[in-house]
Amino acid sequence: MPSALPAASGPSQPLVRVEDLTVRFPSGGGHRVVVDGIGFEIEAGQVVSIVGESGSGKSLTALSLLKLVDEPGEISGGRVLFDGNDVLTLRRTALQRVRGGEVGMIFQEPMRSLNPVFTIGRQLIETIRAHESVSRSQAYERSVEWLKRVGLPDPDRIMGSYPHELSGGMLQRAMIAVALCCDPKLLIADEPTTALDVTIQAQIIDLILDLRDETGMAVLFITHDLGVVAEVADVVLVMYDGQIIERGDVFTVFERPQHPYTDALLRARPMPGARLDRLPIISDEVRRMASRRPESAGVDA
Amino acid sequence: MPRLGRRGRRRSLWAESFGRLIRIPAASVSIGLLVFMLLFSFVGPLLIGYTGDEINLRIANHIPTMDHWLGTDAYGRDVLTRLMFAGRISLTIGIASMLLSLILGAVLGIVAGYYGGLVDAVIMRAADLLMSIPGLPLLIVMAAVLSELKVRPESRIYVVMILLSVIGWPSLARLIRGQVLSLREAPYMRAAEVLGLSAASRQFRHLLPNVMPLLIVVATLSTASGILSESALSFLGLGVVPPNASWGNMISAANNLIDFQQHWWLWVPPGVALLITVAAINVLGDRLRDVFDPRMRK
Amino acid sequence: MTSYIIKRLTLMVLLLFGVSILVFFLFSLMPGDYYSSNRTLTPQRKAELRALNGLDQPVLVQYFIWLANMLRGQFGYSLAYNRPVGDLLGPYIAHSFLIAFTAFVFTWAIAIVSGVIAATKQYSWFDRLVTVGLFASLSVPSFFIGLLMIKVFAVDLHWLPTGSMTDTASSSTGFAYVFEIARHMVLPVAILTFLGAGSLTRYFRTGMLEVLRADFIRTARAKGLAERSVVFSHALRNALLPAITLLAFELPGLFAGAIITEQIFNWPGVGRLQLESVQNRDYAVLMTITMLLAFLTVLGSFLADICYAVADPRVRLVEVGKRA
Amino acid sequence: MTNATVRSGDQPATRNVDEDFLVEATDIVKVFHSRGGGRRASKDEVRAVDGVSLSIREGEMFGLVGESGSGKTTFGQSILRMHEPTSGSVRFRGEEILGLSRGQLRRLRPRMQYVFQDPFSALNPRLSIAAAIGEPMRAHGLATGNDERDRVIDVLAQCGMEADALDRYPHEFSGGQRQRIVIARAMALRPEFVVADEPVSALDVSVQGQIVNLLCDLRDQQHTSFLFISHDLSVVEHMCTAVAIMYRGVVVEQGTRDQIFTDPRHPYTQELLAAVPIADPRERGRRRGRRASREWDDRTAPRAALRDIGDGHLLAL
Amino acid sequence: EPAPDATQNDLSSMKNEFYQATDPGKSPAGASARTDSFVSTISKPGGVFLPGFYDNGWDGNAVQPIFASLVVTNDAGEAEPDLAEKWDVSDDGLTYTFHLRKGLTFSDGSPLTADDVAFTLTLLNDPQYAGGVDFSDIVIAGTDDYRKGSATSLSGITVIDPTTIRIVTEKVNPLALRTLGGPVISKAYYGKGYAKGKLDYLKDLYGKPLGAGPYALDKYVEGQEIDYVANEHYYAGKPSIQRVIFKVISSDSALQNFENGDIDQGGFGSDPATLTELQNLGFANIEARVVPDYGAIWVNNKKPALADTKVRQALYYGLDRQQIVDAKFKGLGQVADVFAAPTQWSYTNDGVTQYPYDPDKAGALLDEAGWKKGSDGIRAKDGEKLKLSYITTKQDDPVIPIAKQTYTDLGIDFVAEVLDANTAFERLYSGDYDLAGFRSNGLSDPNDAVSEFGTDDPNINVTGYKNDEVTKLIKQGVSVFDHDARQKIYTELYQKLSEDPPIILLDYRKSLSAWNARIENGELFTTGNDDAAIALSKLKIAAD
Ligand SMILES: Nc1ncnc2c1ncn2[C@@H]1O[C@H](COP(=O)(O)OP(=O)(O)OP(=O)(O)O)[C@@H](O)[C@H]1O
Ligand SMILES: Nc1ncnc2c1ncn2[C@@H]1O[C@H](COP(=O)(O)OP(=O)(O)OP(=O)(O)O)[C@@H](O)[C@H]1O
Ligand SMILES: [Mg+2]
Ligand SMILES: [Mg+2]
Repeated sequence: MPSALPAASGPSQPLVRVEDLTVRFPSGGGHRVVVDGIGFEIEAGQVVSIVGESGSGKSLTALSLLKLVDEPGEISGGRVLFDGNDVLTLRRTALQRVRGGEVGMIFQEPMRSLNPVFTIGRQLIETIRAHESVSRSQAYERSVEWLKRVGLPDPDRIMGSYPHELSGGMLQRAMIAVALCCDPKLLIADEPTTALDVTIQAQIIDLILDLRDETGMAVLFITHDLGVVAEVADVVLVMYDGQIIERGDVFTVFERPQHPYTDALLRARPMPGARLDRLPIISDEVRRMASRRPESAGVDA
Repeated sequence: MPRLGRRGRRRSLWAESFGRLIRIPAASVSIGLLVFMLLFSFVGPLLIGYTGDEINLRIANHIPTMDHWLGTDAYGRDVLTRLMFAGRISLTIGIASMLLSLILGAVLGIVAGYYGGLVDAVIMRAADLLMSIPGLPLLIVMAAVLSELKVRPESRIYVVMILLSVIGWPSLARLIRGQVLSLREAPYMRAAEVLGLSAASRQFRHLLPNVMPLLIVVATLSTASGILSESALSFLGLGVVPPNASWGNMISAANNLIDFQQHWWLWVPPGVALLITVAAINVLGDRLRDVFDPRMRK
Repeated sequence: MTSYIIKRLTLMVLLLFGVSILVFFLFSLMPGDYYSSNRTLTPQRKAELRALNGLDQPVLVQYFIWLANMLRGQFGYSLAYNRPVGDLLGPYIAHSFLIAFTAFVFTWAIAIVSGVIAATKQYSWFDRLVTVGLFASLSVPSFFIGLLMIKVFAVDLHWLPTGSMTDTASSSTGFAYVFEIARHMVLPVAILTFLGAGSLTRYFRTGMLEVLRADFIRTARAKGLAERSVVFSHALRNALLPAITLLAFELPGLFAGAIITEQIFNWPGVGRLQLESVQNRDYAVLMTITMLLAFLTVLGSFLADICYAVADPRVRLVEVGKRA
Repeated sequence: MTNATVRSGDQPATRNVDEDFLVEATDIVKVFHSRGGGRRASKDEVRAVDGVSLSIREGEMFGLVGESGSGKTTFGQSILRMHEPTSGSVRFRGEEILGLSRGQLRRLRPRMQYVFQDPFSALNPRLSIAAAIGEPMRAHGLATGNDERDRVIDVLAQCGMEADALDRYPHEFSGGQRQRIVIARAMALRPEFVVADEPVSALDVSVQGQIVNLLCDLRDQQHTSFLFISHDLSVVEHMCTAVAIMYRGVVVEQGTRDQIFTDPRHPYTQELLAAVPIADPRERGRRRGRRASREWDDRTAPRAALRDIGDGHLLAL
Repeated sequence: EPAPDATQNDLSSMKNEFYQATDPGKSPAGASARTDSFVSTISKPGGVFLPGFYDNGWDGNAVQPIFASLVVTNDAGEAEPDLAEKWDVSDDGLTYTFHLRKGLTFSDGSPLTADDVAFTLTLLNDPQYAGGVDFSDIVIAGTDDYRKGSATSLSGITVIDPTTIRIVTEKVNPLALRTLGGPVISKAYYGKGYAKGKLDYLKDLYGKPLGAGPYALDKYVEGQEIDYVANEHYYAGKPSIQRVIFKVISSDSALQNFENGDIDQGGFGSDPATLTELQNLGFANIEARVVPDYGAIWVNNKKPALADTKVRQALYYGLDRQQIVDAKFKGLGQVADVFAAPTQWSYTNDGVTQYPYDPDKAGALLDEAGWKKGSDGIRAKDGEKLKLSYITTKQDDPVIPIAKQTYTDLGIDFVAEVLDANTAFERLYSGDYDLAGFRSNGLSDPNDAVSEFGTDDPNINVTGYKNDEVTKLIKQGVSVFDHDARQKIYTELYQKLSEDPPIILLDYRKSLSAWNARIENGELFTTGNDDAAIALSKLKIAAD
């Protein structure tokens, strides 16, 4: 596979370097490989966006970066170098420092990802206090500040609310606040704006880009919204069936896609104002071309 | 391409779970042990030369010999034989009373927790009422009534165990209801409602599997306590009537320091039998829980 | 919420009233009365005594007399102890509470910690050890363990006293007195803890196993929280919800006394008193203890419901019954 | 590769008051009593939906767009009586459903479906996909024990899922896969009316297209009506012939697709349309810095009533 | 006529047996450290420390050290002097005169006179009195007048001088001496505020006893122990041991408490294994004492089948009683043959019919009585099956397995039921039983063991047994006072009772008492014996 990663300007050591990452699940007597030996790099201050087919392994890739793949899944191979250290072999305390502190993570399904019996406030405050020694009230102030920054009205109410009392979009923003509140060096955002209306989406993206500009935060941005990709990404990775089938800087990928799948994907994007009879979909033929084992995708024992 | 054909076998969670269960070594060992205990109790006596009733005071409290593998008791009766006969009663009582109270408790608990409101209030206040009635006087009255009705002493234990399960459901029901109270608020329960599923299906196909883990714990614990509490009933004449034996009253017959220290064969065998049964049920329950939990699938 | 509480409290009073009727009549169905097993009394004397103590009245009359007294705060007069029940029970209940509560604290502490560890390390050696402990506590009657412990720790090793609450003819005061009682509490508390912790551990372990696989646990880890706080704060808090019910069950137990343990260790608790009162048909004592426990049972279930609503924000208390 | 044809013009969207509506929701209000933890221990009252009326015709796809937290989900759930609205009225084929008993409601259920915004929570963790989809079908006589599996495979396939999903459990899927399962579950019942709460938000554009096409087919072939809640304005524009914009618990603008997309009147609608991202990297930075100011939103002033500004174009300003 | 072939029952083993401590030096440190106190056990005291007013039998034990009586009864059932030096009974057996020792005082130093005795008896006959002392078979003259009329005192009581009191009764009763000569309480202390029909004030004094016994109450720790201190005013001199403690101990752990030195003395049941255990301790003086009672199976003579003497005899022959006794006491018991304890003065099995285990004879008797074996092996008569239920209060009652076996062989459908004590008694009193296993009360007078069979009152004679000769002899037994005359009557009575047995006598037993060898004279003391207080006053702690 051609390494289309542009040699972005800057130091030689990237912030994140993923090598040969493989994730698999036991299945039937064997295994089902859902992330298949992928590798990529993220430089400080860079926004890398992963797009791709639903179920192609984007979320698992994101989880792997923080060694968060749950049983019975396992990261069966590869390395995740963060600042030169392999996250997958870090000791527990070091790992805890990385998680939440140096790397913030926004989960795809905010409703399930927040503890139902704790208030939003408590979940924010404990995150801050886990990484910085600040007083409870300082943490409270900062939490309120963050809720405001993610565009939540009435942050005081939100602080005291339980997850089930908030709307999907509000939770998503709360989740974003949790991820950002410790000024991470890397933000892993798994579909962070799906539940937001476009005005707030724009605001969140602004926020992320501002942080990137101010602090040099790097971002791994997973999304289906090609509009958002076009807007934020420096580098785009296209995944299909556990593999990265195309990578390149955002202009190249959008304008001269190499892989037929990428091409089809771009063509399928709905355009504002275009009222089609049917929305375009990607043909089976193209899918087969993207698939790992065109004939028998699936279990390998 | 669909890998499982259209005509693929339709496997319920139950069937599939059982299939996986017997493939776990610990679980199959437990099942084996339970089967062994059943055979031991129900078939064993047919193979052994004693009836367990022969009194022979000359060999009373005798240490195990070739003739009496587990020694003899205070009347010179063969402990092994009595252990087998006792097993019939104890296993029946333990397992039957566990099932009965489990079913009652689960159904009432789920119904109360699910519907809430009046249904909940009625069931739960009834539970409070039942839990407030002191056990011992109730048993004494029961004993008097049963003997008034001329129910034969041998069958009283079964009547009593049924009655005890019937009045013993409140604690389990309350436990289950507590869980249901939060589970019923889960969006998937609302989904079940929007899908127009019947209340019974929502309660027993959707909620029940989610309270399964709790039920399994309760089942394990109540089998053991069922077997042991039978011996506590004995002194009111509600238990197994002597000279018949049960594990519980074999254990508690050795209730003094001397028997405890010097005649270990009187209480160790029934203790071990009970332990094996309880342990097997427990391990089985544990694995069953794992198997029933899709997230534990390996 | 307030209206709910008021409703429940009213119901509670009615329920206790119902319990009292039920229990009173249940007791009246028990064959025999206080005097029937006394073989030293002549029949005439028995009849005289029954009349003196109102035992010859119809049950209904007896009940209303009892109720009237109860409402005036008089619990009746113990025939066996020849004393007002109120005076009699106080110290016994206090003694029972002392060991029951101490054991309760240990039981829960041990059960929570070991349940949590057993769940986080499912099928580890620790988990298996805890499981074996459970089997032991389920399969061995308390009198066995009691006698064994006395034998080992009191008779053979002389570390601890054989029983009772204080040393014989003790006259210690102040700190020495407290220490003396504490020493006497060790064995009974250890046994109660042993008997209780096993099954309780099981509940926590199961609850934790459920919760530990939830997505929000992953979030907590992703936030970089220490494993301890992930487990003991995020997971445990959710796993503890069913424990509220268990806790409610404990409430009457704290005051009821443990009959066998108290007997073996000669602990002057209410458990033995209760058993005696049943055997003696000492109705005033029996009724008082029963009603006290009934009150605590009902109170426990009420508190549990309130706690549920407080502990689990998803549970709706007030709206119960208004569901579509 | 792509098979799209541009459809010209628009259907006439004049709303005739006399017309029969499939669903008529009038003045729906939902107030939540939040318990409020944390510092502000006061008991908050949240007016999540504050008097919303919408009517949906048979075979119509009605788009509901709005600010996050504006009460779209709450409204959608209210009209299906998934919780009791505080006040208001909902008529389904002329029948008031807020007064129905549980039994009557249950009989109505398969005809009105709901697609959850959060698919994971909406799936019972202990039911396999086959059971989750098959059981309701069986319960409503749409499948029998024998062909249940086939039926389930069919509906899954319509949503782009393969048959190997059948015996797996919800946690074993990706977010988008779960979303499709939830859609399949609702569609399997052949409902007449569906509230679809952001049904395609987690799907890649291709699968999204597939689902959207499926929904449009259902509308066209089975005359299924939809209340389509979404943030994706392109999709709404593509699918919906009528659109309502919600803001803080009320509808602020409502009209035909053309009225909303070509002639937005409410400042919020205008902000929304301006903020739609464009999938072209050359346009990046367009939205940057243009924060939603919401200056026009005077929270102290009484809120304007919705009025007709011509051709059924409703506006609250 | 007694059965000629009956072997006489040999009761030579039914004697108290003493086992000397082998190594008193092994006495546990805890015990040896107590140089001025003696610790015994008590089960469940109730805290009512006033004789005649407690209801709880254990309180009876608890008041013994505190209150001395006029007369006490010894093991053989004979009266011995305590506060009363001597006493006379008039020839008609109705008038009792007690002569008190000189210079008696209560433990607070106040004098004890005949007035106090009179006060005690008056109190016990008060119309409000609800205690357990029963005068209905004695009736002090003037009781009725006092209770129901206007009399201000009992006319039958006359204080002759401070040390002499005469009491006239209305019924002849050899047992009256025990009742009349019971514990004496102080008029000065307990009589303050006494008015006829008003006893409530006494409740305040239940916990503050004052008596003339060897010890005075020091403190009572509810549910834990009762502490006594020596009474320096005791008539026989201040007891040697300064403090006596009755510790609340359940029988389950008594042995361990003794081993550990927490108690100096206790009763340990009737198991030879316990005896061995005690002997192994080395420091224990042990006595196996014959208990003055008997175990028996009560038989409901009112049931048609059991009304037949032959059937009752058959049940006797058909039961292997030796086996039951062996199983129960393992050598510390003996098959009973007479309605008296072997230690009682009236005991004799002269001419008494013995019922050795003889299933053939039992079968023959049943055949004779018309109960023939049916095809199912169960005997029947007139279509009625011979089914006998047996009620007992003990789960481990050895009668159950043994009777089940031997009676089943005999063709009886034997069904056992275990009941709680009150239920069992209720069944007994209501006549709803066939056979019932009980023990007799502790026996002191020979009449105690037989009186119930001489009356028609179903509340007393629960067996419904009726035999005119027996009734006559029982009446005679209590109408004379002379030992020899009574002995003759009882000998004949025992013979008659054995020929037409009302119930099935099972066993006599011994029970183990052990005391730390550092306690001298420990053999004298048995908790609950009538003379326990006197015994306590004689105990000494051996100097090392
Ligand atoms: N616990 C599990 N057991 C088995 N398979 C799993 C499990 N979790 C995820 N998978 C599979 O792994 C694959 C990748 O999942 P992942 O969640 O990474 O997809 P995704 O790219 O994030 O998709 P989406 O865009 O829909 O969220 C999917 O095919 C899914 O079915
Ligand atoms: N159970 C509840 N208790 C208290 N407040 C609630 C509850 N459910 C929703 N709310 C509040 O109601 C308002 C509307 O929520 P709703 O879920 O309807 O918004 P939404 O329009 O669907 O938003 P989104 O697009 O983010 O999903 C929010 O402010 C939310 O906090
Ligand atoms: Mg994903
Ligand atoms: Mg929503």
